[in-house]
Amino acid sequence: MVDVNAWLNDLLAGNKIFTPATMAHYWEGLVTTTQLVFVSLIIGLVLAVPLAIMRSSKRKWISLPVYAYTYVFRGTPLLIQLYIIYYGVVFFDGIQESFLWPIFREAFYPALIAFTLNTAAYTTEIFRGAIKATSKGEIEAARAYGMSESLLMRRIVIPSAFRRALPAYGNEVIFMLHASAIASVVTLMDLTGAARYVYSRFYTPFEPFLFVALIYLCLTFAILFFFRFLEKRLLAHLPSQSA
Amino acid sequence: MLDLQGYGPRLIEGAGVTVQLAVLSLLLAVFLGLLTAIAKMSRHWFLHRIATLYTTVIRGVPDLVLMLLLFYGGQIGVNAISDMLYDHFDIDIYFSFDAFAAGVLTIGFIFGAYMGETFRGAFMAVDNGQIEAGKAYGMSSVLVFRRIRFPQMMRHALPGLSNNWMVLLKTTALVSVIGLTDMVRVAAEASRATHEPFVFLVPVAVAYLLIASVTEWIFAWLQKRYNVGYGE
Amino acid sequence: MADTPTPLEVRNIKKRFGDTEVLKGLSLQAQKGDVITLIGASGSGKSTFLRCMNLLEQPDDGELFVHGERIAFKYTKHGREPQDWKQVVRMRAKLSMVFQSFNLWAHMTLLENIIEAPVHVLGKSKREATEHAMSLLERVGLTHRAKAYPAQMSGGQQQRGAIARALAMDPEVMLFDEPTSALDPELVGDVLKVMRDLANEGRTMIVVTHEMSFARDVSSKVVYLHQGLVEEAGTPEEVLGNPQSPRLKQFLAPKY
Amino acid sequence: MADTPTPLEVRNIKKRFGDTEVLKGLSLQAQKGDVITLIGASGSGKSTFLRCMNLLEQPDDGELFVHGERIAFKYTKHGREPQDWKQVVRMRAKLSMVFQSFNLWAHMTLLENIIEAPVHVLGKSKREATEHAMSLLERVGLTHRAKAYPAQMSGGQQQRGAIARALAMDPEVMLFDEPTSALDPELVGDVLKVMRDLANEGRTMIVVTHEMSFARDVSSKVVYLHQGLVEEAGTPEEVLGNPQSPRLKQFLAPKY
Amino acid sequence: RDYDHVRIGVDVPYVPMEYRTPEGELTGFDIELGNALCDEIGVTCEWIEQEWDGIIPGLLARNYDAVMSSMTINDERRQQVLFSEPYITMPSAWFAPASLGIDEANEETLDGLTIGVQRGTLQDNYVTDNFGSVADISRYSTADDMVLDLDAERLDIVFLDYPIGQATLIESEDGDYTQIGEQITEPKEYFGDGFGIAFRQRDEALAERFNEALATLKENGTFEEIHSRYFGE
Ligand SMILES: Nc1ncnc2c1ncn2[C@@H]1O[C@H](COP(=O)(O)OP(=O)(O)OP(=O)(O)O)[C@@H](O)[C@H]1O
Ligand SMILES: Nc1ncnc2c1ncn2[C@@H]1O[C@H](COP(=O)(O)OP(=O)(O)OP(=O)(O)O)[C@@H](O)[C@H]1O
Ligand SMILES: [Mg+2]
Ligand SMILES: [Mg+2]
Repeated sequence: MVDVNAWLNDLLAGNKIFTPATMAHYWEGLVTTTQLVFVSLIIGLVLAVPLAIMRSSKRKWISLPVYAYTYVFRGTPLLIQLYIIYYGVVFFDGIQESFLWPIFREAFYPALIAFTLNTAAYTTEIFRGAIKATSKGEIEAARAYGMSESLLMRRIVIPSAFRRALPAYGNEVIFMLHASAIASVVTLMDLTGAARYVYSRFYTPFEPFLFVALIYLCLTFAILFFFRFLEKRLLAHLPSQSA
Repeated sequence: MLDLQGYGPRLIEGAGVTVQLAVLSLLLAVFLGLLTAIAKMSRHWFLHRIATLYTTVIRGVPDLVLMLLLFYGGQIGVNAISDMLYDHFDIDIYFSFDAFAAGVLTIGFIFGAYMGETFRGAFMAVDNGQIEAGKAYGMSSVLVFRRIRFPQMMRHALPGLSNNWMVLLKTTALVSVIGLTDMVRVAAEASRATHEPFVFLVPVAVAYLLIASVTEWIFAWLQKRYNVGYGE
Repeated sequence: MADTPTPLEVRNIKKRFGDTEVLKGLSLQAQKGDVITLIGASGSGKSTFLRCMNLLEQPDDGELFVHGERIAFKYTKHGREPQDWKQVVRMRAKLSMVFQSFNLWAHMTLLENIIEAPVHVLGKSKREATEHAMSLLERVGLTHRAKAYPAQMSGGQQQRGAIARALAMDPEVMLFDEPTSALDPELVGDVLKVMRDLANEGRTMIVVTHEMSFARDVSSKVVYLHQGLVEEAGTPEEVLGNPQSPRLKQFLAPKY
Repeated sequence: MADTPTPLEVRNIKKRFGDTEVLKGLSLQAQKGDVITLIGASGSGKSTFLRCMNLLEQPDDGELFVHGERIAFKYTKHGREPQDWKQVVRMRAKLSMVFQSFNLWAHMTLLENIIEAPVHVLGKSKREATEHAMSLLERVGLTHRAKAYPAQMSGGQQQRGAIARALAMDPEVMLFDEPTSALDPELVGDVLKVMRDLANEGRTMIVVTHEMSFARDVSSKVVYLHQGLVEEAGTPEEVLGNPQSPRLKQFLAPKY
Repeated sequence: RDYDHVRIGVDVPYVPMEYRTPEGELTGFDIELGNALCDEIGVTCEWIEQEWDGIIPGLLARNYDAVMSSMTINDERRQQVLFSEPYITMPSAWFAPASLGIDEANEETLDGLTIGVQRGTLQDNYVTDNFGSVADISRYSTADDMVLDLDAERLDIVFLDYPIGQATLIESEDGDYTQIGEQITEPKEYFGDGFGIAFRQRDEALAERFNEALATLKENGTFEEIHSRYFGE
């Protein structure tokens, strides 16, 4: 163990990105980024499915509120949303005494809420587009074979919309990974936060930012690769789509 | 109310910075995007590689990180050159990017990559039959590009263009990290000073929605124009 | 067979889209084993008439009887609507439609397409439905394509698959809307052969088609629509062999 | 007419896509006034052959003469290519093609479509081109649609517009690739009538078609392709009236 | 290189050293002293705002020619930039809500607390190295963000430049804050030699002109006058 440490110290002597201390920061950053992105994407996805169905409804009073929600969250910068949720909640009287406070106290959860609401809005619109694009003929065929509207939704519209939404959703996942970089403005030590820390401590901008840029690039490729794989499995049957 | 505890005028100034920054970056991005798309479609392997590298790297890294990297790194790079000239040749050239120009360059450079993909997709969406018809009537490839591919491409590109614009507009919120005083920065500063974030952040959010709505309307109009002749 | 109720009867169906009345009062009775072909120029209302029969389009007036059961309508602010959508769903299950553009569900294999409605609408067990489906696939010559997705099949294969899907519902009446007009000329033959087999075994069918030779050889009755009205109807010999109305004569004349 | 050069001659054209040889050596000579129809099953290579004639597809072997002028080829790492693209552009202007899917330029009105190539390729003045275009539109019966965009026209109108566009180039030879097979049956007649008129006035035409009656009535020569080779060729009476090869017999037999 | 126009980078706000009035006018101790120095040297000054995170790279990148923004002189920074003589010495101090109930900051009392510091400052380095293992450290890009989070009870205690804490916490109306323990100026490896004006390494001549001007202002009482306006006696 001592040997390894000595060897590592030797190897890393004289550079400022790869000291054991900064590596710990980068690692922490990677964990935070991954958690934040992963958890918000999953909750966002779960929220988006019913929202997209509501958004596609012909009844105005169902679709309009969802539209308002997606409009606001897609129309304003995530940074503003994050500021408002992080600093803003405190101004609800009594929040510090409520059971919610442990959630809002940590920077992680306000950030998680902002990211989740944001990605849910985008995902909702992606799904809505996919639902709208369902072939009219396929819907008619389902009706002609006696399917009720809810059965039609469950068996035909949603499954085919899901598959069609996959490429766009893959993009959204990547966007979310990138958007998560702003978490560092509310004290979260995500990957970018780690780079900013190392950089403001040693005043060397190139190395830490280049290093985390590489990590982000790797993560992006991993996501791309994963979605390629999914598409291959799930979209094999669709007529080839234009990029 | 519009006074906003004395910060009103500065917020409006900040909004002006946001809009100018966004529009100029858009122009640069469209220009770079067209170049990239053309390079990517060319048979020339070198152009193709360069363009692919550009779009892949830029789209693989968060805007914020790129901005920090390009802004600080880029300037230190430029600086090294001018220092070298000064030290060795006694040539004193003074490269000074002001923050605004740097902001436009950075955002334009980032979104050029996204635009490149949008334009490429749009070029590919042009029905091959339309191009073949051009060739079949003896048009040279330049003429085909100018008269058929480009005008038809624009129609396919507009939705993507409008999307990219929305993202770009929101990305300008990040420029405060490179020292530009856009409306988000003014709002953040004001909320720190007054300890009342809502009073400033909500109006800024509304301002973004407003800009987004107006431009969305403009894009819808453009789309209608370019859709002339395409039925619905 | 004496007292089986008429599989499908429609009386005085009217339909307008906006200002134009597309169907101006059409009636038709399909007895068990009938093969009725609807012919007519483009825009004469053939598809609309067929779609009114299983209520994919709501007729503004007229009555519908499926297997002797009368479909009840009510008037709402959106116009005339079926009183009981459950009844419509039940009745649609008895009238299987085959579309011009096949409309197989793209995200399911052919086999899944065929068992989908029997399992989820009729409530059959998956095993039973699959067995039935395989026998139908054999009939239309597609056993080897059971696991294929629609996009991987030729147009002719898709249409034969769509016919198998319709058959899987054990329908009283099969409705066909130009089942071959989206196919390459080379693929038309296979589909027509399957349809002819169905006719020969006594299926009740209503077919909108441009294939005059099919109408002549296979159908028991030909109906010529013109501007939303029946202009002539009768046996193929009468209607096609000895047309009376000048418009039908012109319609049947060679194209140039 | 004694010494006018042959408008189009191709010799021993070969073409492969990947592993499969699609054209295995085809020759054809179109004299002034010839109407040659190419028939054959789907996949026999008709379209590919036609597209090789104006080099939308590069033949791997064989020679091309347009108006007596030989097209020169060279070999590059991408395969065989025309030596001089300027020559190709010049030669294409003499061979106007009418496509199955019309391919009118969607962002231009019909009139703009027609004057586009005369103005930008042949360098005619806009006024002159417009005058000529209007006379052509009258011929195909579309004067009233000059200002319409393709998407606002029916298929038959689009195809007649496309023919006018081809005529505007004053071509030596007109190439048609299944000009009616994307049309609704009702609209086929109009287009065939225009084509028959062109044939009657002595235009040189090469037509890929499935309309046997057109081939029989209008063409001076019928060529039956099978798997990339000419299986039979001759006058319509010889080829269609008295087919020799069993495959052609089968091809001409009714579909079911 | 000779300057007749000097651009100075500054991170705003950092009350009372540099901040804006609501009307947008830039003021503060650094600003007034800087302007006086420029007058003395006979150059025009331009203030350029820059967030703390990028303030040294901005200098190196020539976005401005000097930094006068409450920057403590220490060895890490000396490797990157050239400092003037220190113009003021500023101790650091711990501040916390009175309710926190500790009267000294050490490893035991800080155990499990959340400490706020400004990212990349000497306070950050000090806290990270000494208490990083027992306490949570939240890093902010400005001091005022910290105050917001103290108000919000997200932070238990902050470690700041002493006058900043005085101005923004002790003298503010909205909370009941106290200073914890003494002002801290040792060890020197963290707390350095006071605030200095930073220049690019090669601009020795410019630094020298500022040093001379500073000496003059100290002699003629101008420095004293500005100092007392912001810090009393
Ligand atoms: N949903 C609709 N809204 C408005 N008009 C319609 C609609 N559906 C059909 N029509 C009109 O009704 C008329 C009859 O259409 P229909 O599709 O029934 O004709 P068709 O005989 O099937 O023609 P085709 O042979 O071209 O399929 C046409 O004029 C058509 O334009
Ligand atoms: N670009 C291509 N790449 C690969 N194969 C091709 C290509 N174009 C045509 N083919 C193949 O070449 C063969 C001949 O095609 P072609 O389109 O010439 O036939 P065709 O006689 O025109 O048929 P159809 O009547 O269906 O139009 C077919 O097997 C086709 O799959
Ligand atoms: Mg129809
Ligand atoms: Mg073909």
